[in-house]
Amino acid sequence: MMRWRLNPITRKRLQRFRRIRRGFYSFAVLLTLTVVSLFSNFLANRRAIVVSYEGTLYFPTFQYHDMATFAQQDEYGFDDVEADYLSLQVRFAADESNNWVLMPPVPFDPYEPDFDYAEPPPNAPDSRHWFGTDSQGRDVLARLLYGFRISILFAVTLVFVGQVSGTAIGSLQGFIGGRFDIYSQRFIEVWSTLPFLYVVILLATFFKPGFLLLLAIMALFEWIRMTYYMRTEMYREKTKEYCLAARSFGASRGRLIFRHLLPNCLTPLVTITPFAVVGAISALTALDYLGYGLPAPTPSWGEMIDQALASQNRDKLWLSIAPFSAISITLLLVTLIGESIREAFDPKQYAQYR
Amino acid sequence: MKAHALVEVRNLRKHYPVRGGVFGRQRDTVRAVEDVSFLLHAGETLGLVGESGCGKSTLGRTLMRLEEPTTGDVLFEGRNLASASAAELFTLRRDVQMIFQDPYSSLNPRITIGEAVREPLDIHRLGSADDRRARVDELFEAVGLSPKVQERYPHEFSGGQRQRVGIARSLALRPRVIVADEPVSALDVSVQGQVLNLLVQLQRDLGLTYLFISHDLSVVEYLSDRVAVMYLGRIVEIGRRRSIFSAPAHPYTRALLESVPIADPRKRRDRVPLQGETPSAVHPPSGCAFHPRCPLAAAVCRGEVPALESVRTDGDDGHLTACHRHEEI
Amino acid sequence: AEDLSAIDWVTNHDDPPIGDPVAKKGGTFYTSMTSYPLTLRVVGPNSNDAFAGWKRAYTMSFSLVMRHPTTDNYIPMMATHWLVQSDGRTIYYKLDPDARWSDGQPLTAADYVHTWHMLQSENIVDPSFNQYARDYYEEVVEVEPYVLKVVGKVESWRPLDMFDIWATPKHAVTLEEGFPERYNSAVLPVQGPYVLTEQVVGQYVVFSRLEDWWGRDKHYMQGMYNVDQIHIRVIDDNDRAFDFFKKGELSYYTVNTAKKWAEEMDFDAIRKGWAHRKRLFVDYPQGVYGFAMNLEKPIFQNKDFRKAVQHLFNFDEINTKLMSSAYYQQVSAFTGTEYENRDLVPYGFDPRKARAHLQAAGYKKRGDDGILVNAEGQRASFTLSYGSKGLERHMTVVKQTFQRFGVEMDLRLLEPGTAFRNGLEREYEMTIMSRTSGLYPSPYQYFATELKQTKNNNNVWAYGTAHTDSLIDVYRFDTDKQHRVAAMYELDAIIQDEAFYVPFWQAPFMRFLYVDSLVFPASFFPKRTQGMTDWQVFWIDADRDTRLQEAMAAERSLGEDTVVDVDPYLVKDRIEAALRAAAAR
Amino acid sequence: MPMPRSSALRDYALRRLLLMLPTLLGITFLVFLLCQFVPGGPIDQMRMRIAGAGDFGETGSSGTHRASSVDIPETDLQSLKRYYGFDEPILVRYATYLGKLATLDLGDSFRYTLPVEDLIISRFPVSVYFGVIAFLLTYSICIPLGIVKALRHKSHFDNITSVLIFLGYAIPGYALGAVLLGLFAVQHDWFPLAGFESQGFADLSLMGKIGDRIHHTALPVICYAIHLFAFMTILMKNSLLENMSADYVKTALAKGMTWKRAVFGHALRNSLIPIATSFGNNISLILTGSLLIERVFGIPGMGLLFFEAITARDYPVVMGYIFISSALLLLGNLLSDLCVAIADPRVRFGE
Amino acid sequence: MALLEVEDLCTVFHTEDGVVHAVDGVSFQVEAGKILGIVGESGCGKSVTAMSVMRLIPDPPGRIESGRVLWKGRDLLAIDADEMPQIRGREIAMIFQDPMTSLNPVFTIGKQLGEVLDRRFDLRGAAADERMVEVLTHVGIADAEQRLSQYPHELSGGMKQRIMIAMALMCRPDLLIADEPTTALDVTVQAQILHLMKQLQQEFGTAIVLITHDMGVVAETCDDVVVMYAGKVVESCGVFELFAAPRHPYTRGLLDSILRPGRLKDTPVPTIEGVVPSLLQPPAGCRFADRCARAVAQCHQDEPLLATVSDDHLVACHLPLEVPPS
Ligand SMILES: Nc1ncnc2c1ncn2[C@@H]1O[C@H](COP(=O)(O)OP(=O)(O)OP(=O)(O)O)[C@@H](O)[C@H]1O
Ligand SMILES: Nc1ncnc2c1ncn2[C@@H]1O[C@H](COP(=O)(O)OP(=O)(O)OP(=O)(O)O)[C@@H](O)[C@H]1O
Ligand SMILES: [Mg+2]
Ligand SMILES: [Mg+2]
Repeated sequence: MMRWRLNPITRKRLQRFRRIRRGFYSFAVLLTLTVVSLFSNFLANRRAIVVSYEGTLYFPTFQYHDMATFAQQDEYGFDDVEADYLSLQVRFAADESNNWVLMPPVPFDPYEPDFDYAEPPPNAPDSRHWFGTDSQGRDVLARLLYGFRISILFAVTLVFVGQVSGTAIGSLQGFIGGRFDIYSQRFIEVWSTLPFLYVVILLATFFKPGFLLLLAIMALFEWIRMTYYMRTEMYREKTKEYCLAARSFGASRGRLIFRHLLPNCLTPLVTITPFAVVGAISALTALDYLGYGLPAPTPSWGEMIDQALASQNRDKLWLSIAPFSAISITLLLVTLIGESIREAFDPKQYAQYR
Repeated sequence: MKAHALVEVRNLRKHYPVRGGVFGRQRDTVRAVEDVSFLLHAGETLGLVGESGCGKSTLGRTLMRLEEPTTGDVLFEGRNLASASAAELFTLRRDVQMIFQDPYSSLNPRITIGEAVREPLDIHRLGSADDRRARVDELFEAVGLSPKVQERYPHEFSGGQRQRVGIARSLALRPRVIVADEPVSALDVSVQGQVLNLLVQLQRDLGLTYLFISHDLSVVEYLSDRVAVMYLGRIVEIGRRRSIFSAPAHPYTRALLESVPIADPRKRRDRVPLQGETPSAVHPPSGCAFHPRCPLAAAVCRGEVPALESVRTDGDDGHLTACHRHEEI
Repeated sequence: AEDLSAIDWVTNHDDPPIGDPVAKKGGTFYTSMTSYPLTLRVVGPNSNDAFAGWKRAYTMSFSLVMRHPTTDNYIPMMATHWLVQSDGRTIYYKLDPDARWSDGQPLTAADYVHTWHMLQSENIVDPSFNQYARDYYEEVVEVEPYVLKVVGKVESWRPLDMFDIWATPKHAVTLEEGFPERYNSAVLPVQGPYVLTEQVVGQYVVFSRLEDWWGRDKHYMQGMYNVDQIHIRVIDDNDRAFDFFKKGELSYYTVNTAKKWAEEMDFDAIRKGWAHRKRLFVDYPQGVYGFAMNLEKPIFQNKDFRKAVQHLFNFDEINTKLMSSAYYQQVSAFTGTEYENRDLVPYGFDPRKARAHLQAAGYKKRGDDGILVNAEGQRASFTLSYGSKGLERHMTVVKQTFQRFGVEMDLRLLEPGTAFRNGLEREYEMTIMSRTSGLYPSPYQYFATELKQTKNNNNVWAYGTAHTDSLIDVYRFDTDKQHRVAAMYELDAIIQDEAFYVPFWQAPFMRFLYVDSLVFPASFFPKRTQGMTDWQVFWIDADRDTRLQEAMAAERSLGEDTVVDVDPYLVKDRIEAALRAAAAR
Repeated sequence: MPMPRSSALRDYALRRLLLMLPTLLGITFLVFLLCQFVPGGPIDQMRMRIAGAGDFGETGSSGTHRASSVDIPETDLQSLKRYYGFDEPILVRYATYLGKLATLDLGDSFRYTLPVEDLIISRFPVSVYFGVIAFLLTYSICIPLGIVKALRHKSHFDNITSVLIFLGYAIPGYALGAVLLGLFAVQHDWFPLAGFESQGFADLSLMGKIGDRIHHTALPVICYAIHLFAFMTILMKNSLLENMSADYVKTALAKGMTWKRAVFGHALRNSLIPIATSFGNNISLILTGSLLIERVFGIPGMGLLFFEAITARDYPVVMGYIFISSALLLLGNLLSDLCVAIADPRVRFGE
Repeated sequence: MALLEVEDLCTVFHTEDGVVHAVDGVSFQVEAGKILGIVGESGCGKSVTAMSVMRLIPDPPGRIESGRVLWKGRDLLAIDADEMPQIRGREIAMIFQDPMTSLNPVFTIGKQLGEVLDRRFDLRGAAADERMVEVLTHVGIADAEQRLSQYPHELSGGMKQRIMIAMALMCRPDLLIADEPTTALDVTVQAQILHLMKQLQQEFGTAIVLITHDMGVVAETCDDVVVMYAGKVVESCGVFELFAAPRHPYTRGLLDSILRPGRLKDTPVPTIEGVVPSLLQPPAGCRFADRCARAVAQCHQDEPLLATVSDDHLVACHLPLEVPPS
């Protein structure tokens, strides 16, 4: 028996969502991709996943091993530089020892340039770089993958922070109402008109830009939308009789909000969240594209689009196909999920009287 | 039945502002409850009838202090609900509880009915967890529901059953007074009877005092010891049930009684119904609010608001009416 | 009034004309710029924007005397004759009596004095010119209507360069308050051959040639200023401008990246010979361009660490892999000038030496993340702040190389203005420094000890010793060129040894595309050319134009022009020889 | 008696207009304050130009002729500050700014030394042009499409267009713009690369002019519209569907109206109300331009003006833009509320 | 021949939880000029029956599965959809249960009423206005002229219901179906409306189907009564007979539950215990069997059919009640 029971309303909605196939499959695909991307380090990395050397197992994914560890040397005779696992693999294969190397499917990380081509980068896809390399010779697939991880993590965190604070603020507005509502509405009106880009630029000059800073700045604006919905929802819900009933036996405000009102106001939260994710991913990509996003050399889709749009790269189709389809597909998936969630949570049978 | 007043409502008013104009200043007021006073004796049922929008629910809620009264007092055993502090109010709530009209919306759809009934106990921290569980079981049995259904959610029940849950919940704190705001109006006749019987039985067993709000005269007649008739925010007539139903002193009460269809085709009558509708509470007619619809309206009715006066016709104690011309009826 | 009879006027009519005397007049030249002119003024706020080049070249700021861009000799321009007094700071100029403003008014010495007043005026809201007027000029005097005396503040060994001034139409320009606004977009009488005739805000401007320009037939002006109209279109993005060129909507296009040059030049119009591409080697100093290390920051106070950084900068890899081997490494801080120490040997990419230096600097051990740490546990890590997104490509590669050898370089892209300011304020660890230069270097502003004490100056690295100061003073004030050269060579060597400046690459050439109807002299541009606006020596050949139009209409090929590199001044050979020599050492 | 509706409407509009003032005040003050903290302002930029450092790229510094020696001395700095109005305390300056604003004087651009109004006026028509066309296009396609989709709910047509619409929703407009440009303007010479009109626009015949405009407008407008497009179509469809199943449609049918008349005569009007709600918001968004699309297509519109102003720290333009755009936004909201109020007699103006 | 004959009407709703058999084999007849009452508990299928007759079942989720609706001999369910507008609003008019949402909120009363006149009588302009004022006054609306330019939300519920009635009246239909026209209204207003309907029947000879759950209303207004329970007709007869001698236990229970004047709370109200069965999976046999004190095994197995027990008195019960001695 499950200890934590889902409310039947919620359960029904989830079942309904499962039945809407395009949404459910999109969700499954996106979830898989997200989970997979969390393991990007094992999927696309120039560090090996496992090395078995002289009877010892090494897991270099998160650990720096120098060449000395594996009796390697680079062309300068250095053995304290990072081990070159690809050539290690070749060596082990050749010397028929018991040593072996397990490389990730994509043996490149998103940073290291690969200049081993006669032609200068970007180089077209081949068996070495399945999606080709970008204009710095970096593996496009690896960048795409890590870019996806960053986009999704960024969007999800941002939306989470935004939705939670938006819900809290909007709920309070709706619940307390009166003066508080009026003044906070004014404030929100003012705040929402602030030019977002401007604040990004401003704060980036004072703080070292990075994932968290960008997240913080965007979160300053992300909460606003949710307050609109929560506010109206609360206004409506708080006049319902069950709320009145709770008050009639002395329920505290906290109890009213958290136990009674919020669970009944969550439909907008759930239905809007996917679209907020779409917005967050687009915004991050656009910022990266404009050059105000995550600092180089962070793998990001916006940066990839920027590269693809450069005139000298226009004929290098792999540079544009990868990020364009990645972003379009991701956004399409999220949009489909969002549509389906909306349908599941707010089912409307559109009757016709024909 | 001679009882002292358990609840005394004195000059209760509830006005809602209507805003408008360029600066959103208050332009008008809805006088939802206007200068209402009455006594509620221990163990009795006071029926409150009146047409839609006349302020019955507002009166109930204001009395419960679910709405802040504009002016007036509500004394419960001498303690004033209308001006009680938050802490006082909290304790007072144990004595005065409410049953709501709509069995569908008065239960939180996301909370099992067991939890719903236990919630007042949790809030007031009455007894241990086991005590509370036992009490909830007891309550379920008291309202004729199997304690086994506690794990279910409101939507799994019929309207009548839900209303029982609502009643069980309002009994949880062992209140002395229950304000019942149209508890059976949303129910079918066949179910309505079940709930009414339950209310009667509970009153008998627990010595409850009811303020029973309804627009259905037959229900009020069945249940009440005394009846108050409201019209446009004011009580226009109040008295013992028998004298109200047999000898209504206010033309509005009469019209109401006349209008009720009688479930017997043999008693068909061709009535000329009361004309017009309840006027707006924002702009009530001058004088007696009923005068535009009143067949007996005279000049004085247009000019002066009639006060509640004792009806002396049959010497019944406490039968009051607010009509300038009640003596002529 | 001074007695001028004693003056032994100097002039020079012996050098060849700058342009090609066979050039024909006529036609419209279409080109682009990235932003719409901020102002038409030549002084005051924003007067130094991208449009300034056009303004100076075509309309205003014609110098009194100029250096012949190929021979480097002084030649007359607004002044027909001149004389430098022996004090090295007083110069007499005899103005050309033919000179006219475009409104017909004569151009006299008073107009120069007016400029001097203008430069001094606070109302122009241009501190740099105010300062320039203060620092450079003692006085500017109208001796006679056509004789001007300019007295510089200090003695100079090149007074004609230093104490040059241009004319401002006195009859049209007043200097009271509100100057910047009043003249912001006022079309004033000009001394040059073109007047601005059309401007559509945000979209384009058109210059039209004055048919009866007073200077038209002067010896040195032959073959210059040929096209009737110059149509400058605002195209904010260089890549887009390239597309416009490909579509035949521009006459001329400057190719600014090696990648484009290497990869995108094979388009239809080139193949069909409707347009041509040229890489013209020219000889103009490159300025300061490279990594600057802030000597105030602990990490760069260690000279060995700085040298390690020098050795880890893999110029060749970047050049070959990212820039199609288009550039040459700079070594000197004064590259391209006479004072460049050509004996310097570049550090060159050498991990072994880098490692030795890192060890010497105390960075001996690799940390868990592979970055070196010293005994105190400090990581070999610093932040590079830079202001150009265009360089991101290169810097990410540099970063990876550094990382491989245990040095972490964090990248921080800032906005150009912020990056620049942080540089001046020395609020950075490492930055990318980029400054233009004149024909002569100005070591004082970069390396004077005096400037170390204050911020907000070009001594961004906070370098300077008593010895280098003395070397700088020799350069500034010694009239003996030998001494100056020797001092500067020493300074150059010291700077290299101190290793706080990692010079980048030099591009001693112009890469451009032009349509077939545009004709250039045999050597294209003069030797001392920085940009297309410098010398208006091209012309439009009407016959070629018709031919081109017909060919384009008929999709007919005119035959591809396969000559791409032109090196009339043998610059390429010189540089490559020098590099070979350095490599040999 | 309740107030007559028209005067209630007027009062409401007036009240909302008055309420805009404190909001605008708040916005301008906030932005004004922000402007104080951003480094890289006009003085910094002047220094940068003086030092001959430009936006440098691969080949180093973009050539400027005059590279002067050291930095600006303190006294000159003061006069510069005075010129740019940085010498007074912020509140005083804000008050001055407001004073000027009251006379609709937005100040002078630092960069262009032109009145900000002029700059905005020069850019606004461009944004308005694209915006209005995109707007009209969106509405003129979305409404009929939404109607058809609603009438043929769950048909193949409906499903296929839905997929297309979601795809359109998912593709960022600027990215699409770049692809379209690459395909149709660079690879194939079907559309012009950028700009507003061809070089010889003035010499074209009227038809030629119109053709030229359409030619220049088509691609950007598609990108402007695409995102909105999905949103509006779905909105229209759902709202019509909802109204088609409303009780009053049943009443209309019971009255003996044909289904078509019931839908077009009754349901449609109601379903346009939410469209009207979105109207104001959309209109201000579109009129103030979309930076990214303007950037991709090189359209000299408001979005680009703002972006340039931000990067160039041209505070007066930033302030002016924000003032105008937020005023437009607020007006737009008011407008849509009024539209709704006119379209929907139920709306009351109590709160 | 009866004016309207409904035969074996079945209407279902396809919901997420399954198929709701809202109306399951309902048959009844309406005689010209008579008032037929349909009573039953909430959710027993009264409205769906009425809407099926009008062919106004919301689809999805609803669907008329089978049955015939013979209107003057023609099966309305079989005719072309395009022909329905000829019948609706001309021959059969309907007043819906909820007057609040049944009027289009964005059009004035005048416009919505005018549409009827326009369609039905080609009447427009001043003539139409005149007619509308006349009808409105007739249904007891004061200041009729003013009301024409008002919007639905400006009117009270009773007023709106009267507008709906006026609309139906203007059609001069042969049959008026009124779906709980008074439920949302106060007793005083209810009395007005019922009065009006009777007048209508008397003046124009309009047949009326009056749907209600209030036995008082039935007793006061109707000629014949159909009692429905859980999607089925359980009893159908004349109103006097129904009140005097109900034959179905459910009807009996219903009548007993009515609070009659003078009943005191000392005596409990007779009630029908139990709840209405779910229409998703209606029980086999008699649907009332679970709540019926008289139920025997057969009741739980065989479905009782509607059968004549006496003149015009039909009951669906295996063990109908005896006629009490009068
Ligand atoms: N929150 C409120 N704001 C403004 N007016 C209100 C508010 N609540 C009630 N009213 C008005 O007060 C009057 C009385 O309302 P109330 O709900 O008390 O009537 P009621 O007698 O309970 O009616 P019903 O039988 O319909 O429940 C009505 O005119 C109503 O519109
Ligand atoms: N649109 C619908 N979707 C799903 N089920 C419906 C719908 N309309 C009606 N039903 C179902 O059909 C059954 C009969 O409904 P109907 O409205 O006819 O009841 P009713 O007798 O009119 O009740 P009331 O007295 O409450 O109006 C109900 O059980 C209801 O759940
Ligand atoms: Mg009420
Ligand atoms: Mg119904």
